[in-house]
Parts: sequence; structure tokens; C-alpha cells
Amino acid sequence: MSTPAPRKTDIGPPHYEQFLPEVIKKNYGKWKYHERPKPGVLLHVGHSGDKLWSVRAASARLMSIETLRLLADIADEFCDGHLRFTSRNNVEFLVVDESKVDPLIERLNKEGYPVGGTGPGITNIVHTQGWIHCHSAASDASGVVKSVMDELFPYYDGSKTLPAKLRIAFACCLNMCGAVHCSDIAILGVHRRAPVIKHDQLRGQCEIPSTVSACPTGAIRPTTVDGRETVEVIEEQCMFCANCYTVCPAMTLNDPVNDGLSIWVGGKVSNARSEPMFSKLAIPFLPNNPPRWPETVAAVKNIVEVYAKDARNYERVGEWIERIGWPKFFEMTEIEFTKYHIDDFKHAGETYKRSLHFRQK
Amino acid sequence: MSTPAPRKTDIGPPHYEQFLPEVIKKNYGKWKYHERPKPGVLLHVGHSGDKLWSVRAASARLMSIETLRLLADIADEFCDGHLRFTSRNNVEFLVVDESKVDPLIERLNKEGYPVGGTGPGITNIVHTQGWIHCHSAASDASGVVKSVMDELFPYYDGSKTLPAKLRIAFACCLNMCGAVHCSDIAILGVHRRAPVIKHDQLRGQCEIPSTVSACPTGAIRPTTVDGRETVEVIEEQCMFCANCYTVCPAMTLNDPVNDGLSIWVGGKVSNARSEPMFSKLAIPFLPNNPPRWPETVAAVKNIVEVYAKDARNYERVGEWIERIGWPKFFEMTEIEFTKYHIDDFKHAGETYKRSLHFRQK
Amino acid sequence: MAEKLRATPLLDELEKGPWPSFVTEMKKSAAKNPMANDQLGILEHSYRDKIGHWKHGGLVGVMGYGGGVIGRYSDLPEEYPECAEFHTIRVNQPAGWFYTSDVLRKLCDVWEKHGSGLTNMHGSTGDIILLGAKTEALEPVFSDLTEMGFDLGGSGSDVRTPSCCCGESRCEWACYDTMKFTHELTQHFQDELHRPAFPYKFKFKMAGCPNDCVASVARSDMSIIGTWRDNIQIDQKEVAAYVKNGLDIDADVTSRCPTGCIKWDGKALQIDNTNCVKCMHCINTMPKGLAPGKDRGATILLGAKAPIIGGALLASVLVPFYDMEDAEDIYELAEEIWDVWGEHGMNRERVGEFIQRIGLGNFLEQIGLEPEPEMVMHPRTNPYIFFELDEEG
Amino acid sequence: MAEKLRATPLLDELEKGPWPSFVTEMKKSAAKNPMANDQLGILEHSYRDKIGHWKHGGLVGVMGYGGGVIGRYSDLPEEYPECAEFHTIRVNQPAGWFYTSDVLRKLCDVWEKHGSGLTNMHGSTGDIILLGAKTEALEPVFSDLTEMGFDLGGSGSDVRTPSCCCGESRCEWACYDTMKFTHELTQHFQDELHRPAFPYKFKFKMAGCPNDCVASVARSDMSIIGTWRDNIQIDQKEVAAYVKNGLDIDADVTSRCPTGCIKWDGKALQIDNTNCVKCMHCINTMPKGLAPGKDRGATILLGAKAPIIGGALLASVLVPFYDMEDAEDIYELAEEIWDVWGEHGMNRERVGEFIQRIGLGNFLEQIGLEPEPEMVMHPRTNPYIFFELDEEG
Ligand code: SRM
Ligand code: SRM
Ligand code: SRM
Ligand code: SRM
Ligand code: SF4
Ligand code: SF4
Ligand code: SF4
Ligand code: SF4
Ligand code: SF4
Ligand code: SF4
Ligand code: SF4
Ligand code: SF4
Repeated sequence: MSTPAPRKTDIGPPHYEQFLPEVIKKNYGKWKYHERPKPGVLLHVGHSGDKLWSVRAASARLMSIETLRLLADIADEFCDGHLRFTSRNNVEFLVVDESKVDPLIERLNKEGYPVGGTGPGITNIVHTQGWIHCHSAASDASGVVKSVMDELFPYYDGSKTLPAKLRIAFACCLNMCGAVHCSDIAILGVHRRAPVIKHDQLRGQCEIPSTVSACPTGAIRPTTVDGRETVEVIEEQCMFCANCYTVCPAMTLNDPVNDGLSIWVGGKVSNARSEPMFSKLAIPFLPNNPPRWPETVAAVKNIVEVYAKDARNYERVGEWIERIGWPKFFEMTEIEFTKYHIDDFKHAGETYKRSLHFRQK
Repeated sequence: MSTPAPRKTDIGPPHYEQFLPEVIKKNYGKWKYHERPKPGVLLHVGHSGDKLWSVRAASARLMSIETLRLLADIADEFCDGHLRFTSRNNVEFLVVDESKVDPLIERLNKEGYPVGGTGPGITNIVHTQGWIHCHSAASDASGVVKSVMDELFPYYDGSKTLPAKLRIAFACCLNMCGAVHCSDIAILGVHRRAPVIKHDQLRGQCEIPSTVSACPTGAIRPTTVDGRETVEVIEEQCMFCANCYTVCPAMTLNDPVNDGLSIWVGGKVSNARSEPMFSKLAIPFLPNNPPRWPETVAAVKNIVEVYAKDARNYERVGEWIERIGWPKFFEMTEIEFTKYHIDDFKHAGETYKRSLHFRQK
Repeated sequence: MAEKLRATPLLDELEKGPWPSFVTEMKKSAAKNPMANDQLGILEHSYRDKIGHWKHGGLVGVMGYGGGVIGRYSDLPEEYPECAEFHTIRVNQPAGWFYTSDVLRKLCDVWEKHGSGLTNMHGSTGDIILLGAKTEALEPVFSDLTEMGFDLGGSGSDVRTPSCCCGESRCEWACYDTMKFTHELTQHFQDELHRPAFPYKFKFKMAGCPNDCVASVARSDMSIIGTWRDNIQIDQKEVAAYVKNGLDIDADVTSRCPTGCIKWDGKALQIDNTNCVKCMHCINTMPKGLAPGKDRGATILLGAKAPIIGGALLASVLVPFYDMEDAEDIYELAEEIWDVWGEHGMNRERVGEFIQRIGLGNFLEQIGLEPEPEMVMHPRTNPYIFFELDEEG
Repeated sequence: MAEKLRATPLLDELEKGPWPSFVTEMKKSAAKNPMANDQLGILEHSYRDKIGHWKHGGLVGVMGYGGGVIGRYSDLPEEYPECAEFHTIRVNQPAGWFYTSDVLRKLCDVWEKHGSGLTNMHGSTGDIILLGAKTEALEPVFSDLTEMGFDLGGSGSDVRTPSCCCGESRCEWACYDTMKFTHELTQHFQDELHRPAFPYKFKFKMAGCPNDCVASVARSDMSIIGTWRDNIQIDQKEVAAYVKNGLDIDADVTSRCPTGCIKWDGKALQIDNTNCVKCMHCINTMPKGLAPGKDRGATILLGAKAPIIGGALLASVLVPFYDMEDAEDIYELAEEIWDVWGEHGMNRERVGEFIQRIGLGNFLEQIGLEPEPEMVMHPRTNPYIFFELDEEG
């Protein structure tokens, strides 16, 4: 019986340096410029003259270790085992030998991890857990993302381009782990039914005062059911935020009929040209229709295509809409404008139009 | 003894038509264009070819009937008795005979009602009652306005011009009857001391619940003094809005030492080029210094002069500042930026800078 | 009767300088009128001790009216007995503030007879302000005024005196007849103007075009601003003449168009009218060359106000385009709004604050208008949608 | 051991199409791993009845750590017993997400041994996500991970795993060394990362330039974005080459500059750098011709977050320019902020909401920074100033 090794804690992540290829160590902080020689490939050139080709491949983000091992093997074959992941969950192979670029691309395409996602077009969708792992999800994440990316694939692999980068994000509930609040196009899972209260569970797992105070609209109040203390929800005051559910698992919002997806447009985070902007509501509700969510896919595609046709070079979706005006956006996309589009939350008044600066019809 | 005439009510204002000169009746709705032949004079030309010269003269707004009679006489002499007042309290004489324009101007100047206020420059200041008539006033209105206009007079009579119209407004308390919230430059009376409560008066004149609920910050609460019910103010929570005073006269805010003026800039109401904008805080406090408020006059003049030097043609103060950026405005005017400039009211967060779009120093 | 003027060493300073002096005005009245003379004294007193000397007004007014008079009492009645009562009378101005010398003189006569002789031409809302009357003078003033065809304006929680820019009477850009509309509206709502019955005040202001010379977008609960739907009228010859005469058309006009929809190619001006947002700038710079289109009407906006107590508001779009030929329908729209606001509005809650509180979407539903994207700067950014319960998916 | 795959007629549809299929990934694992196979089954179940089958997690984790594991239990434990417990382990990624094939394989080995074989590369915050472990496996995974040099990331009310763009390692625009800073920061705050002691979560994200490729301005409580103070570096020859090669420099570059401070006269590019707001656009369009200046540092912004519960926030400027040579001072700044927020923040109140509640001015005072106009879009528009009482005029 061997004695156990002393328990290591708080060691933090491994130092990145050990994973960097030589060319990066040498040119670290001394890159001069980059080019995009072909879709999915970035060429970075150092002041030293050194060159690095980054070949970007698609990923489902949800990956089996089988796949990770495959990627490791490919990296060994083409680039000394050096690869990285991007902030949008693509895989980048870091190649120093130009002659390996095309064979690498071919191999990746063959294995089903197609190359693309650079330049003005659509890259991987930032997304969340959905029915794979989260208790809060109003929809699945991976399935919607896969369905949308299949349809928009030509904008990923470079066979079609767009006026500018178009960033899509997905979040399966209002917590917005996919940070959809600042995306060119965002898909967001929404509940539309007030919490159904599991009174038995509530008694065991929740504090009544903290459940009551979790509700931002004051829709929850203490009550007694069958002579025992619990809470009730005034349905008209519920805006389906699920904050009560986060605090108390007995306040369940999931609902097979009323859950679904909403579509948001015009957000961005870069400072390029315009300041960062929030996404704004385009479509309040589309049904959950697994396995391929055709309504959602069609809605996103429609917006992409209208944008592709009408926007100028380097004009992100939000910049394009600001130029043409929201009325025109709704007209061109044939999306209905409803009372749900009009903000009625805390700073709602700040979104009302307070001038005559609009196009007359 | 004559029988009294039956009491007339709800007759409304007299019909304007009876006061219009012939040339207006004839060209009503059929004006073609206008010119500004000289400072203070507008020439309107009808499709008919008819011409109307409007000669605009200054007024203190506060006018004695002696002066009104004088103006009536002048109108009789030069334009068949036809005159009007403008939305900024200037007087306009409506002249059809071109040869009378110059003599009229001469006469008005002589009588002390100088001609000007048209085109890109400064016109009359919209203002309020101040110590002349209002119980709420944190400063006098007429005295400040007179002092400022004396100093800025060259921008009124056309001896100096500005890049664009510059509209000044004055209000003697936060009620803002002078609608200073959307002016190029605004002067606003402010209190800075929490209400002093006259407990005896309160008992007679005010309801305690409505006094308590008048306070937007919840600074007022019921209490007892000398065994009788009254209210108290938690001073740290008071933002000196005087809403309690409007509701209850015993909550007095007027204070000889702490009342004074604040300066606001960059508002506008026209839709020309940019949308209407609110005025923003430039200087939180300047002392009440009657009879000529030199600090306030100097502060306004400084802003006007910096603007005059730096702005482009047709650029209103707010448009100019938006172009150069607020940091530059504070730098150029040498006004100190303090924590008071940072909004902390309801929508404060909406005014924080949420991007890197600013000039680095 | 000649008065011995109160000594005013501080105020005397304000008789200097080129701008007309209100002190001179006060002295003109004070020379003949004891009330004005005491008012001069009390103002000097304020200048000395840096504080106002007026108290909250009581409930004063004329019989059968709930508004139109602002009561005012001084806190130094012993020292300045003649202005111990110093009420203001708000007199509804004629639309557009046009007068003849005759009618002005008649007004002066009434005011000489009953009051201080001091006026404001005009108050911020638009009224003729007769400044300083004793309580006992109110009925006589009223009776003399109505006799000569004038009536009181608003005060308190009523319709306030509507006002407007001169519009078609003297301006080539007016897109509807502001003065006619204002006069008729005022006549139509006499009862609402004189008898406060709302949660708070309600102001109408009418501007003939987007220049908004009456500041309606900032200062009225209902703001009606003229605009057009079709193409800006261009007289290319006149445009060319402006350029020839030195207008830097690129710097001063085309590059300042908020949507960049106007271009000058050296010879002719081209406007992409579908992208024009009716800002007026190009028209303002070349009044001979350009004019608003011919298909004219107005945008109706709602809810402007000063900051008390939730912060100031600009008005927001309620009806993007309204054909002012059917101007009468606006009465009904206003009444619809008053019904909803009257029923659900809180005391001292302006209509703009009310709309923010209940939400513009709900408000539209209650007054029976369809939501339109022109009403918002942009759709909501937060996901907190009150989906309706009967909408099962 | 080979598994008989759960039948997944609905999910099978998602193996079609060009985009990599997560279903294929799940089947790869499921073929070998019973836990992954049941997970496949439960997901098909969700696809059938359109509802998730996970319950709130309990308090699971590794000894001495308060975060890093998300507990998860299914509500169908009988039908899918192998994934009845299905916890997630958040593993702190190396800065910049760089790996070698070696280290990747080692990670796979650990996960093969103890878990479902499913991962997310990476989670939205930046962690390596190991998806699906039983409670009993947590300690062993942790011990194997630390053995190979990895540690857990954050969860709960702690510092969350910091992340950054690749910065100087692979980008010519990085204005500071994001990866070095991120690594050192992460090491420095190990205790804060592993032992939740804040009112709520606190995220750091580091971007090398205003393009913000890690979305820090939208997704981190403290966002540190590289920028510069001096002139943009211009290589006129390369600029001219872009134009020659077809770049429409007026339409695509100069007319898109937000302040219009860049001009092309047909031969040379002129930039009025005093008016450049560091937006990156011109540099982005001509990477060979332009580069950020040499006097580099970062802007520190505070307070971004998702909408729960007061609405989403973008971060706002806290330090307009910070010289990243003294990067260590940022630790102190962060600690100052945590002290104030820790003492006065409410439970589940992010720092951005906290600042809004107490006011940015007060917050600055408390952490000892001077107010600067760069921190606001514009000064206040409302007159409700809390003048301080000791400031007698
Ligand atoms: C690899 C990556 C950083 C990383 O450390 O992982 C990266 C890398 C580069 N970004 Fe980025 N960006 C990356 C995520 C982002 C994000 C974050 C996001 O999308 O969530 C943004 C902000 C997006 C937004 O505004 O919503 C982002 C906004 C930009 C921009 C600004 C684009 C714009 O016009 O708004 C540029 C400049 C450009 O494209 O010309 C840029 C430019 C670049 C350059 C050209 C920088 C360089 O010189 O190397 C790199 C290649 C861009 C390309 O793909 O065409 N990168 N870039 C990320 C790749 C994600 C992916 O797999 O597709
Ligand atoms: C007489 C008056 C209307 C009335 O019925 O009383 C009036 C009359 C004219 N205005 Fe005005 N405006 C009048 C108050 C206003 C106001 C209201 C205010 O200041 O409170 C505004 C909005 C100001 C703001 O945005 O804050 C106003 C914004 C304009 C504009 C837009 C200017 C801009 O660039 O923003 C124009 C167009 C122009 O000047 O080219 C304009 C243009 C005009 C024209 C040229 C219209 C015309 O064709 O007759 C008139 C002469 C202007 C001049 O004085 O140079 N008028 N004008 C008002 C005169 C006030 C005075 O005594 O000085
Ligand atoms: C006389 C006048 C100022 C002037 O010298 O011109 C005036 C004077 C008073 N206003 Fe005003 N307001 C006057 C136009 C305005 C305007 C401008 C306008 O109408 O275009 C505003 C801003 C626009 C608006 O309506 O919001 C205005 C916003 C206020 C407010 C704040 C209302 C709000 O919702 O924020 C109050 C406070 C209140 O209602 O309790 C107020 C209250 C008052 C009171 C009645 C004081 C009070 O607390 O009860 C003042 C009486 C002074 C006196 O002794 O005569 N006054 N008041 C204006 C009316 C003259 C007229 O009828 O023509
Ligand atoms: C795993 C992950 C999503 C993913 O698939 O990538 C995730 C998953 C969860 N997030 Fe998140 N968040 C994740 C990144 C984010 C992000 C994005 C980011 O960090 O850049 C955000 C938006 C940015 C922000 O922090 O505001 C985010 C905003 C939230 C919120 C809303 C917080 C707010 O203040 O508005 C919650 C709700 C909460 O905290 O109670 C939340 C709560 C949750 C919980 C713990 C569910 C809950 O109610 O307790 C989810 C657990 C899911 C599960 O079963 O694994 N998650 N969450 C991400 C973390 C992976 C990682 O460590 O790398
Ligand atoms: S967005 Fe909501 S449902 Fe999706 S992973 Fe985050 S907390 Fe869970
Ligand atoms: S979902 Fe949100 S609004 Fe509805 S009851 Fe729960 S906490 Fe309240
Ligand atoms: S602004 Fe204030 S002090 Fe001045 S008149 Fe109006 S209510 Fe009175
Ligand atoms: S002045 Fe305003 S904040 Fe102060 S006690 Fe009165 S109502 Fe409250
Ligand atoms: S608002 Fe328009 S129509 Fe009315 S006076 Fe001003 S410019 Fe003329
Ligand atoms: S009115 Fe304004 S928006 Fe329309 S073309 Fe002229 S400048 Fe442009
Ligand atoms: S944020 Fe800037 S420095 Fe970092 S990768 Fe993106 S472009 Fe390069
Ligand atoms: S970085 Fe942006 S702001 Fe600066 S010159 Fe280039 S385009 Fe203009």
C-alpha cells in the first residue's frame, strides 16, 4: 500500500508558455501584420519575417475525448502538436510550414471539422448547455446551434461572404450565459408561463422570505395551502424571469408548450466604428420544434439574407439597422412589430422616440 | 343704478384674425421664403410677391403698461398698429412699407428697446418670476437675465455673430418653468439646504401623510416634537428638490447663504440636424450675488466665447460638445469636473461611458 | 397720483446697460401705482437679504373657475402693505401673440384700473400675465376682460393655455395652420381649461414644422409638430444661386444631413427622400431653394415635462403622421387619453410619467392605437416580456 | 467496453448536415461509456417531450473548495440510472487556450478514467468543461488534474476563471500582454477564485485592443482592454498599396471613422490623433499600413453582466488609461473594490448594479479615485444633486 501523495490545491492553471510553439515564443509581442490568404486561414507575419498560419476549424464545442484525441493526432501530423481554441470555440491549428496548410484543410474537412470562420462572415455560435446539462433551459442549445449552422454554413466556409463579421449567440434562458445581450443575432430561450409551485418540495427546500424577495416585480406572496405556509404567484405580474426558480427549485417554469425561443438583433462588443451595443428584440417568440427548429432557422436565415443584401461593407447588423432605421428593418424582414417590442422595464422611457427623426411612410 | 351685464364665462381668447395685418391675411399659408436683410429684421416674401418686414425688438418681458402704450404708439406710427410677441418674449413690429424699417429701428433703439435677436446669435432669455413673484425661487430671475443680456448684448444686436442660434433660458427653481432642460445654456436656481420645518405652521396647513409621500427619496418621516405630530427630514437623503415645499408650505428651503445658481449646457429642441437634447450640468453651483451676479455672468460668457471660437457653422452648443467630447469641453472652458457631474438619479447608469470611444489625454 | 419711489440702491444698478431694464419698467409703474411701488420695495429687500418674500398662495380666483389666478401673499405685509396681496392673473393670449395697438391699449386700461400696472408679455406657457392684484380686484378684472373679449388661461390640474408658433401667418415652412388649430382647440376645451379635473396639468403646444419654434417637444404634454410625407420641393436655380453666392454647400448642408441622403454634384441637388428624416436643416439653410413637401400633416407626441419629480421628459411619438385636415379627431384622441390617465393616473403624475409607469404598449392598447416602430428609438433590449397568458403556444 | 447505443430517432436528424454534430460526439462517447449513453438517452427524451430533465444541483465539490463543480441530478433516475448524477467540473484553462497534443491527451485520459468522456472546449467563461461525473469521482478527478498541473475554475460567488484574447502571442494589435497578465492575475487570486466570499460572482476578462475579441465589455465585472495614447503608426507606402489594390478608402475607411479625424488626399493618410477615439476601424482595414501607437496601456472598465435581474449592463470606464507596466496595482484596485462591494453590496448584486445603486460618484470616493469626464457619456441632465452639507456657500 503506497502512501497517498500530499493533496495539491490552489496551483492555478498551467503556465501557457509551455504550450506555445517556437514561432510564437520568438515573435511574441513582435507580430507585424496579418493577412487572410483563404477562408479559415490567418497568416501572421512577424517583424522578424517569420510566418505563422492559423487554420481555423469548426467544432460542436461539445466534444468527446475521442475527438480531442483525433485533433491531437492531426496536430501532431501537421503542426508539431500545436493547437488552440478561440473565444468562440473554434479550433486553430498553428502551422509554420506553408506546404502543410492545404493538406491540413483537406484532412479537417474530411474528418468533419470544416475550416472557416475568419473574416466577414459567420463563425461559430457562442452557446450554452440547454437540455444537455442545465436545469433552467427553456430550450436545447446544441440542437438549435447545429440546425442554424448547417443552414448558414456557406457563410462559415467562405463560399458566401457578408458585409462584415456577423456574430451569433445562443442562450437557453434569461440568465444569458451565452451573453446574447450583445450579438449581431441572438437566439434566446424564453419561458412564458408563471412558475408552477411544487408546494411539498418548497416546504423542504426553500425559505419563504427569500423566495418572495427574489421576485423583481413583487409577483410572489406568502400564502397558506392546506393549512401550511407556502407562496403563490400573481400571474399577471410575472415576466417569466425565473429568478425565483434560481432561488427556490420548487418554482418550476419549464413547460413543453409555452417554452420557446426569441430572436434578437443588432448587438456588438467591438469598438470598431461604433460603440458596443445591446441586442434588441426582433421576434418575441418562436416555438420549440426539435430536432431542427425550422421556424428559428428560417427566421435567422431571413435576417442574415436581408442584411447581406442591404448593408454596406464593414457595417455590422446593428450599424446597418441604425442607418436604415428600425421601421425599415421590420418592413424589409417582414417581421411584425408588436407591443412586446416596446420596452416596459426599468429604463423603458429612455427607448421611446423623442423627436421627429424618422422616415415618413 | 344700471343692472349689471350678464356674467360672461368660457368665451376663450379673442380670435387672432382681427389682429392680423392685411398683408398677412392675404398671404396666409402662401409665404414663399424669407431673408434676413439686417440684424433684427426678417423679410418674408409671399408667392404673391408681397413683402413683410418684421422688426424684432428686445423686451424685459416684465413690462409696465406705460411701455405697452409706448409700443402701441410706435406701432401706430410705423406699421398701422400691428405688432406681435414671439415665443421668446421679443416684440415684432410688422411693417409693409420698406422705407419705415430704418426709422423704426432708430426709434426703438432710442427708446431703449434695441433691435436684434434674429439669425445665428443670442436672442431674449426665456425666464421666470424669481423674487418678483414666486414663493419657490432660489434666486431672482429678471436680475440675472438683465445682467447676462447686458454682457452678451453684442450677440443680440448683430455686432457679433455665433456659429448658430444659441438659446439661453433661466429658471429660478427645480420646477423649471423656464424649461431650461433643453437649452443651449441654462441658468437654474438651486437650493442646497434641507427644508427647515416650521412645525407650528405645518400643523395648521399640511397633511402629514401627503408631506411624507411627497419626498421622492423618502427623506421625510413622521415624528413628534413637543408632544405633537409633525415630520422630520433625514438631511443626508435630501436632494433639495422642494417637492415637499410645493405640497406643504411649512417645509421651507429658501436660504440666503446656500441658495444660488447652476449652469447647464448643450440642450436644444429643434430637430435641425440632431434630435432634441437635454441640457447637461456644467457648473453645479455659483453664489447668489445681487444685483449683478458677476460669477454667473462670467461663467455664461466664458462658455459662449469658447463655443464661438471652436464650433462650426450651424453647430448648436450641444452638437459642438458631442463632436469634441465632454472631456474637451471641460478642458477648454476650464470648468472643474466633479462628482456632482456624474448622474446618480434614476437612469444614472445610462449615462456612464460604456466603451473606449474617448480621446486619450 | 404720483408716488414717491421706494429707495432701491441695489436695483438701480440694473438700470444700466443696453438691455431693457425691468427695474425701469417697475419704476414706470411705481411712479403711478402704490402697489407697484411697494413691489419695487420688496424686491429691493430681497436683493438685500438674498431671499424671496412671497408665501404660498391661498385659494383665490374668480367665480366658477378653478384656475387662471395664482394667489400670492408677501411675508412682509407691514413693511409693504400695498403688495401684501399680489395675485397674478393669467389671461389667454390670442393665438400667435398678434395684437393691434388698439387692443393693447384696452388691456392696459383694464390693468391700470384694477392692478399694479405690471405685466409679463408673456408667461412661459403663453399667457398674458397681469402681475399683482388684490383679491377684491379679481372679479372686476375678469368682468372687464370678458367684456373686451378676453378670458382667463389655465392653472392647476387643468388644460393649460395652448400656444403655438406663428405658423402659416408668417412662415413659409408651416405644414399646418397652427394658429387656427390652436384657437379652435382652445375654444373647444374651455371647460377643461377653466375647471381643473385631471391628475395634474396638461399642456398643448403647436409648432408648424420640425424646427419647433415653440419648444413643444420639451414643454407640452401634447405636442403637435408639422411635417410632410412626400418629397422636399427643390428649386434648383435658387440652390445654385446660394452656392454661387458663397454657401459652402458641402460643409454646411450636405455633410450635416443626419442621414446623408442629400448630395450636391456641383450642379444639382439630389435628395433621397425615402431616407430624409425631416430634420429641416437643408431647408433652413436655403429657404429660397427648398421647401417642405406638399403632402403635409403633423406628428403628435406626448408627455414632455419639467423634472418634478421623476426627471424631465421630452415628448415621445404617439401618431407618426396625422392628416391635419381631420384636426377635430385630435379632440377625441385627447379625451381618450384623459379618460385613461384620469382613471389610472396618480395625483401630480403628468401623462408622460403615467405612460412610463404603465408602459407605452399598454397605454396604446388602452387608448386604442396600434404599436408602430416609429414610436421607439429601438425595440427593447431586456428580455422581460409580459407575455399574455391566453396566448398559448 | 462497448455499449449498445440508446435509440435516438430525433437526435439522429442532427447528425446530418455540414456542421460538426454534437450528437455524433455524444455517440462517440456513448459507444464506450454507459454514463454518456444514458445522457444520450435522456437528451432524446427531452427532444421528445420538449422539456429539460435536470434538477437543481446540490452542494457537491472538492474538499476545501467552494466552487469549480456544478452539481446536477436528473429527474428520471430510474430510466437513466447511469447519469442520475451528472456533475460538471470546471477546469481552469491555460491563458489564451493554447495546448499541445500531449497535454490534451493527458486531459482525455483523466476524463476517460473518471467521467463521461464528454467535454466542452470551452465554457462561456473560458473553462475547460468536463461534463458529467458522479459525486464519488470528484476527488479523484481533482487529484489527477492537479497532478498534471491543472486546477479548478470558479463557480458561485467568487472570482470566476479569468480569460483573455490571444493578445501578443498571435496578434499585432495587442497593447499589453494579455496572457501574461491573465496568468499572473489568476495565480494571484487563487483563494478568491476557489472560496466564494463575495456578494456574487466577479469576472475578469482581458482584451489586447479595442476590438475586444473576448467580449470583455459585455461579459466581465472587470474588463481590461488595451489601448494607446499617442499617434497611430502609419506606413504610407503600405496604405497606398491597399488603395492601389482596390480598397475604396473613402467609402470603407475615412468616411467610417466615428470622429471623421482621418483623411486621404489621394496620396497620404492624415490622422488628427487628438480626435481619434481608438476605435480600431482604420487599423483593422489596413493591418499592413497602420498600427496602434507606441505609448500603450489599457482602459479599465467595470460592471458588465447579463440581465438577471435589473437588466444587462455593459462595463463602464473606471480608469481611462492605465499603464500596464504597473499591472500589479490592479490587484490592489480590485481588492479595494471588493472591500467596498463586499461590505455594502447586497446578496446577488453584481458590482455593476452596486455602482448604479450607490452612484458612480460615491463609489469613486470610496475606492479613492478622482472623477473624470471620460467616465461618463455626458454629465447629468437632472438637477437632483446631493450637495454635501459641509459645503456652506
Ligand atoms: C481568435 C480570436 C481571438 C482569440 O483569442 O480567440 C480573434 C482573432 C482575431 N480577431 Fe477578433 N477574434 C476572436 C473573437 C472576436 C470577438 C468576440 C466574439 O465574437 O465573441 C470579437 C467581438 C465581436 C463583436 O463586436 O461582437 C472580435 C472582433 C474583432 C474585430 C472587430 C470587427 C468589427 O468590425 O466589429 C476585428 C477587426 C476585423 O475583423 O477587421 C477582429 C480581428 C481579429 C484578428 C484579425 C486579429 C489579428 O490581427 O489576429 C484575428 C482574426 C480575425 C478573424 O477571424 O477574421 N476581431 N473578435 C477570436 C476568434 C473567434 C472565432 O473563433 O471566430
Ligand atoms: C418668431 C419665432 C416664432 C414665434 O412664433 O414666435 C421664430 C421664428 C423663426 N424661426 Fe424659430 N422662431 C422662434 C423661436 C424658436 C425656438 C424656440 C425657442 O428658442 O425657445 C426654436 C427652438 C430652439 C432650440 O432648438 O432650442 C427655434 C428654432 C428655429 C430653427 C432651428 C435652429 C437650429 O439650427 O437648431 C430655425 C431654422 C434656422 O434658424 O435656420 C428657425 C427659423 C425660424 C424662422 C427663420 C422661420 C421663418 O421662416 O420665418 C423665423 C425667424 C428666425 C430668426 O429669428 O432668425 N427657428 N425658433 C420665435 C422667435 C423667438 C425669438 O424671439 O427669438
Ligand atoms: C408664471 C410661470 C413662469 C413665468 O414667469 O413665465 C410659472 C410659474 C409657476 N409655476 Fe410653472 N410657470 C410657468 C410655466 C411653466 C413651464 C413652461 C411652459 O409651460 O412652457 C413649465 C415647464 C413645462 C412643464 O409643464 O413641465 C413649468 C413647470 C412647473 C412645475 C413642474 C411641473 C413638472 O411636472 O415637472 C411646477 C411645480 C408644480 O406643478 O407643482 C410649476 C409651478 C409653478 C408655480 C405655480 C409655483 C408652484 O409651486 O405652485 C409658479 C407660480 C409663480 C407665480 O408666483 O406666478 N411650474 N411652468 C409660467 C406660466 C405663465 C403662463 O401661464 O404663461
Ligand atoms: C457553463 C456555462 C454555460 C456554458 O455552457 O458555457 C454556464 C452555466 C450556468 N450558468 Fe452562467 N454559465 C456560463 C457562463 C456565463 C456567462 C458568460 C461569461 O462568463 O462570459 C454569463 C454572462 C456574463 C455574466 O456573468 O453576467 C453567465 C450568466 C449567468 C447568470 C446571470 C448572472 C447575472 O448577473 O445576470 C446566471 C444566474 C445566476 O448566477 O444565478 C448563471 C447561472 C448559471 C448556472 C450555474 C445555472 C444556475 O441557475 O445556477 C448554469 C449551470 C449550467 C450547468 O448545468 O452546467 N449564469 N454565465 C458557462 C460557464 C462555463 C465556464 O466556466 O467556462
Ligand atoms: S443560459 Fe440559462 S439554461 Fe442556459 S446554461 Fe445558462 S443558466 Fe442554464
Ligand atoms: S419568474 Fe420572475 S417575475 Fe415570475 S414569479 Fe418568478 S421571480 Fe417573479
Ligand atoms: S421656476 Fe420655480 S421659482 Fe421660478 S417661477 Fe417656476 S416655480 Fe417659481
Ligand atoms: S427637498 Fe425634496 S428630497 Fe428634500 S426633503 Fe423635500 S421632498 Fe425630500
Ligand atoms: S416652427 Fe416651423 S413653421 Fe413654426 S415658425 Fe418655426 S420654422 Fe416656421
Ligand atoms: S431635411 Fe434633414 S434629413 Fe431631410 S434631406 Fe434635408 S438635411 Fe437631410
Ligand atoms: S482583442 Fe485586439 S489584441 Fe486581442 S486578439 Fe483581438 S484584435 Fe488582437
Ligand atoms: S482608430 Fe478609429 S477613431 Fe481613430 S482614426 Fe482610426 S477610424 Fe478614426
